[in-house]
Amino acid sequence: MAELTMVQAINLALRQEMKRDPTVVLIGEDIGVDGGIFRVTDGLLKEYGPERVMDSPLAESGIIGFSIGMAISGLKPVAEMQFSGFSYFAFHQLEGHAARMRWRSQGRYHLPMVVRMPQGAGVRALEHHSESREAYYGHTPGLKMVMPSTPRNARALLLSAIRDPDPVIFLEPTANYRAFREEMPEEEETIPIGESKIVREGSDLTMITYGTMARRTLEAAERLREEDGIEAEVIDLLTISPLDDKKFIESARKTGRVVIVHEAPQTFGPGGEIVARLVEQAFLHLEAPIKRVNGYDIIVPYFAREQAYLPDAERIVRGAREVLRF
Amino acid sequence: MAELTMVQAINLALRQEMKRDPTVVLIGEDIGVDGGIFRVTDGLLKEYGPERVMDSPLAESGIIGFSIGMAISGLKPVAEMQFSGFSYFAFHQLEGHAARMRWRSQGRYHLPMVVRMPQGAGVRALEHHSESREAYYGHTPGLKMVMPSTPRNARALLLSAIRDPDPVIFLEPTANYRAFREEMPEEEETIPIGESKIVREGSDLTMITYGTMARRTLEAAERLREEDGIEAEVIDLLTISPLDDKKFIESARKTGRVVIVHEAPQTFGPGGEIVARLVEQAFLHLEAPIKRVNGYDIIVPYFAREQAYLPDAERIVRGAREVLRF
Amino acid sequence: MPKKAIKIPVKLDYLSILNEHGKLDRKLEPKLSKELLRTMHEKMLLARRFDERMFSLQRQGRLGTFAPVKGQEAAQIGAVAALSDSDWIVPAFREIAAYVWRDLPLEGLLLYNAGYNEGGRLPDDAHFLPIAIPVGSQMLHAAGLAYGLKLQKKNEITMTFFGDGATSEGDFHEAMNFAMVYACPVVFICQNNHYAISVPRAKQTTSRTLAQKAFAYDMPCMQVDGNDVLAVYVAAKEAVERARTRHIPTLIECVTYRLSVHTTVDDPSKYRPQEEVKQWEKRDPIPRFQRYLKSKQILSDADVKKTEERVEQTIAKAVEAWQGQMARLTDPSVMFEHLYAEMPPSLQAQREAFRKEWVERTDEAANG
Amino acid sequence: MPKKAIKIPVKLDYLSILNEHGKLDRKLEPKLSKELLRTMHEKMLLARRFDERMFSLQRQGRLGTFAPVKGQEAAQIGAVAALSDSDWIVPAFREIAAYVWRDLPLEGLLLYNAGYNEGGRLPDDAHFLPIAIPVGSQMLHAAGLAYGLKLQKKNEITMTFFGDGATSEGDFHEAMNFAMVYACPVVFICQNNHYAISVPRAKQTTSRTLAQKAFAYDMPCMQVDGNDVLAVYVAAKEAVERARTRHIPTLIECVTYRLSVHTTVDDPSKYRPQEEVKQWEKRDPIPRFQRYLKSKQILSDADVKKTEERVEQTIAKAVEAWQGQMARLTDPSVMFEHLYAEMPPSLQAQREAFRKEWVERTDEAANG
Ligand SMILES: Cc1ncc(C[n+]2csc(CCOP(=O)(O)OP(=O)(O)O)c2C)c(N)n1
Ligand SMILES: Cc1ncc(C[n+]2csc(CCOP(=O)(O)OP(=O)(O)O)c2C)c(N)n1
Ligand SMILES: [Mg+2]
Ligand SMILES: [Mg+2]
Repeated sequence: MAELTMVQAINLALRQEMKRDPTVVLIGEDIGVDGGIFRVTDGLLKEYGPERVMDSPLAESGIIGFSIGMAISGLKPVAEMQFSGFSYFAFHQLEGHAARMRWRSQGRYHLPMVVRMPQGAGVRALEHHSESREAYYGHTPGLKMVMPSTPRNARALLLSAIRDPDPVIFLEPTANYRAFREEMPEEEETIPIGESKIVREGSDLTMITYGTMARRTLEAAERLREEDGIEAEVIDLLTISPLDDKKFIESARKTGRVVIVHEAPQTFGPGGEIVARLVEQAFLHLEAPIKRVNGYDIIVPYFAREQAYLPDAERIVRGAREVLRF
Repeated sequence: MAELTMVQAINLALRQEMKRDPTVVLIGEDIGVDGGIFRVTDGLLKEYGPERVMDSPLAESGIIGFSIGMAISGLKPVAEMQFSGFSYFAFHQLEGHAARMRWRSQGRYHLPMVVRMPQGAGVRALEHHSESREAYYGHTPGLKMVMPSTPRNARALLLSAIRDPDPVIFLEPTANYRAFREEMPEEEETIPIGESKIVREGSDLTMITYGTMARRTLEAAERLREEDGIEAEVIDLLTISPLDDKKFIESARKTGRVVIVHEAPQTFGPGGEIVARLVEQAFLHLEAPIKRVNGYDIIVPYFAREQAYLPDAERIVRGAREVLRF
Repeated sequence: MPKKAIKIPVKLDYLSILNEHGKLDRKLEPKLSKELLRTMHEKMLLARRFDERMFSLQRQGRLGTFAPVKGQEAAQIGAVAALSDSDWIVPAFREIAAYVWRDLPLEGLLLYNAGYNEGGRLPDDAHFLPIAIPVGSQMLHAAGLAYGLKLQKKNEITMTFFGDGATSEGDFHEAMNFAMVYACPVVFICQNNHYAISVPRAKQTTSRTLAQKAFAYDMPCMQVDGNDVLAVYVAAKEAVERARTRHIPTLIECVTYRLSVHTTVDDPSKYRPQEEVKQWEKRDPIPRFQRYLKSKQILSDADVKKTEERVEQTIAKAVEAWQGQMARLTDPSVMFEHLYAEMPPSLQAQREAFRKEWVERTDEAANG
Repeated sequence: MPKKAIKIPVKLDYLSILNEHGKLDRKLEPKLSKELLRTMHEKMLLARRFDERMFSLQRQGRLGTFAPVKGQEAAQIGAVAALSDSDWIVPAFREIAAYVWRDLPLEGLLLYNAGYNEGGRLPDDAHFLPIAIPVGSQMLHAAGLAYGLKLQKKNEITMTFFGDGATSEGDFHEAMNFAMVYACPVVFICQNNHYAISVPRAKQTTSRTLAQKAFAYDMPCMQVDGNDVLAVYVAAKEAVERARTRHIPTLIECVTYRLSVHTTVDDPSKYRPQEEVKQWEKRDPIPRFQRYLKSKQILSDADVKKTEERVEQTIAKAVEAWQGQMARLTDPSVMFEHLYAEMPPSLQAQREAFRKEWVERTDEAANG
């Protein structure tokens, strides 16, 4: 098939899965006539009609609560929060019901639903459009959460998410929406939820990351090879919850040195959990303190300074060198 | 003064501060006529009238959003969420506005408001009444968060929280509401927000905890002394955000062995951050993996099994011994 | 072009058929079969007695906190009696009468109220959603479920219950709006029992009625005497038909009263006069309905007695079954289950650690 | 006792004074001073021209995303002109006209739209809350602020702006209810500009009007021609007085139209016909108001020209001031500020680390 952007890849996954499975329905603000403010759902209304591609009233709790009901009826809703920063209007539905329906009913009901949320900084957007607070959802038992980093794994993860019998938060890194293209295989692919991936092999350093930061980390890894002669192993988590700790622990045991890269703020952020798992399971192999290269404990500044906020290859390289020098 | 329970101590703090400062107002469901479902605000309506002790409609977002407005007007609202499990109805107001008003207005407005929330398991309550998800708020830049463990520090922290110029989440461990009493000094006391406290000195092991778990950890420390001849240093965080890492890092450098105890679920939970800070700042002093004794990655089971969920002295002792044996 | 009135076709009726003095409006009296009337009576009684039993079990410390239904039996039974068996009930947390209407296992509710998650498991064909404690939040599920049923061409509708307090939540508003926007076959039953814990209806909102909140969506609405099971039935029936045949939702406000505590940890003497409760006891829906049934020779005193006995037996059997179930529920490690279809590895590891600890501790306790 | 209608005293008027054809209703025409009318005109024009300038700056890549006000100037100016200077304005994100009404620094808005947080800082006496992007969420602030002002016996009221889409959010409902329950001196101005991004008003909610959503709270309400600045003024004035003297809130629906894009990243051709826009261009509030002023000899063609020139100068000065400010804003480490009154130690440490890195990188870049 052609080379696609992530927006196109997600659109393709939705289109193909809606065709394959008539119970898949979409709901969200501006997803129909407008095709989504990022055009992710472009053309789907025309193809599947307003009963399955539902432009919704402006109400996030409504979207999620309604989707929960639809999921109970036997549909597979894919709900869109226009930005993850507005998903907090629905936080009580996500924490209080989406995460709990299977548990509360002891298996009688389950919710095969996906909640898509664009997230992260880097596209010169307005306030509330740039934060990365995936830790909120990661810390919510009953939810799963994935975050693709490329067009191809976005498509594959979305298929897995839609087919998963439980609610999956599907985070879409807006900075990667159109940043690059990737060859898309004709046949459909899935990626098992709960499995991370080694995207670069190496034995000197372990770099753990996901989402937008995956590319920047790979860039940093290349620089480390060129400039320092260091071979870093880069692990793209892909799934944030449930967290696949096997691969990064194994890698850390091998390299003894670890850098964690994410764009979310540091304190009580995702990196802490990864550090804790490493300390619990690779303690004796650690040759240096684990370095967290991540967002600061602030709200993402307006766009003139968002790149100052975001870890970039240079900042990651510096973090890595700290670990390597130790 | 008399020996008071935590409920009485919080009531006292509210009463005295409302007297001292006419701009303090209370708002929440059932806080007026009923005196709060835990009786925390008992008698305050009578003393200060319905304009300052406001029984509210049943709407958490309303309570927080309205409080934000009141705070801008020059009042100091102390809002109650009937349980922290229902505060998620207001999560968008807390994350989207309470945490941001000072920042968004670049200092023009600030929100001297407190959001009180009973939280945690241990009182045989219904679903949604027992979770500990303080990490959500801890990971939200712009908010502060404290959690007392005893009647006396509850009173002191609440005074500090009300006087703080910024929004403070005040978590009240329901399991400690009436579990024990403490002598209350006549004169008012405050505890600086952002300062933890060494509540037991020791040089063999560092135990870091807060809230309900503080007492259980102290109990465990006593058992370790009696049964193992181990002197544990116990640190009660008191403030969760901003996190005071000085004391526990210093302690860990001394003992080399650390146990973290909290009741929140483990994954992406508060413990991870503490581990990360220790690894960053006390790496060479660590003689054993840091042990997290905490809630499991599940929703707190209904009350017949909530004690199985909760860390107790025995579970903490076992965790400590793992660290000590390493 | 000048200032002119806009005609918004609002319409709000109050319906009462059998009033508190036993007076019947024959024109409005629904023509129900004796069998249905007897079943409605028996279920109301079962709800009342089961509620009382749970209350005393709670006072004995054998059950935890729960929300008694006492006084609201007509509002619930009248409403659900208008449904077909395959229609869906989406409750809040006080729908004990709706629960018994559907012959759901009483021992399940006992188990739930005794603090065991297993009590939340309902039979597969129940079409009854689990108890929803976050106030107002379940109405959206009812709307979405109704839409899904419609889309899949099932001839089923949904009916959801909530209180006066729930109408203040934003979710109420969103659910009403979504239900209309997507033409969902759903019936909204607001049980206005005059209190949200301690907050009286008058302080909850300034509107004269709760029913009129439907005006905001041009949704049909009605206010009924919620202690008059016939009126509730008639209003619900109309709404059910409207939902089923025309996909139009309805808001029904049942004016009723909570005769008991909010929950078993509540002390109503803090916030309402005993005198008020006394007034409402005179409007108790059960004696009122019994008088009606007797006057129509559908129920004799002997029938009532027999019904009471049957109800007593049903409850006794349930209590026994519940005790048996409790005795078997000794493994707390089940708390790790039902979070996901498949337990993730790290959760499995936590469960293993828990089990190991549990066994060791049990052994240690046994050995001294 | 039987089925009987409940009288809910709902009342909803539509107000139009100066219609799109320039026809004036003299009975309803407000008696405003020439000075006020000229100021209203000048501010409307300033809003329009400033909006246009920002649009072109955005298209040049010098500003980021923003939400143009074009077409809604009358709805905003008519409303805020009814306020006293010390009253509080609680905007959403499209209130450019309300902003210019208060003589707030245009360079601040430019700075904000250029992605600098410093643009969010308004003068201390502004009584104008910051831009609120989360839809519907700011109305609660307006209600609470109004209550606080009342409690502290200030004679100030609040006025909050929001769109048609915002009425779907639960927060809208909660704000309306709280405002009534606590008798807050607040005026709710709903600018129904027919779209919430791409979603047309008719799909947002099924109610015939948005104003009638006030019926749910027995709150006074009115629908006005939002492109008729006189009608908006009259409606707002009445509401302001009601708020100030009787502490009764009002919901005013201004029926208007967004003539431009939703925001500068929006492409309206996806969802609305150009024909519709054309229709609404004929109802443009500014020419309409100008015709009125000219017919009353309050404004001559020469005055219009002079006003345009003044407006142009004001904007030019603001652009210059903004450029100067931008040139001075070179230190990104300010992003660590204003989270708290006092910066916590760990945040200080992060700032230090950032600064160190920044200096090193700047040096390295300078050195090659
Ligand atoms: C979102 C939320 N907030 C608060 C509570 C605590 N609470 C439980 S029941 C209740 C009152 C409910 O009143 P109403 O809706 O009238 O129902 P009723 O209890 O009278 O049946 C409250 C405040 C809750 N369960 N959920
Ligand atoms: C809670 C929330 N959800 C979604 C958005 C994204 N968004 C920004 S403006 C807008 C439409 C707002 O429509 P309306 O209330 O009619 O105001 P208008 O833009 O027409 O002025 C949406 C969906 C948001 N800012 N906040
Ligand atoms: Mg009630
Ligand atoms: Mg609009």
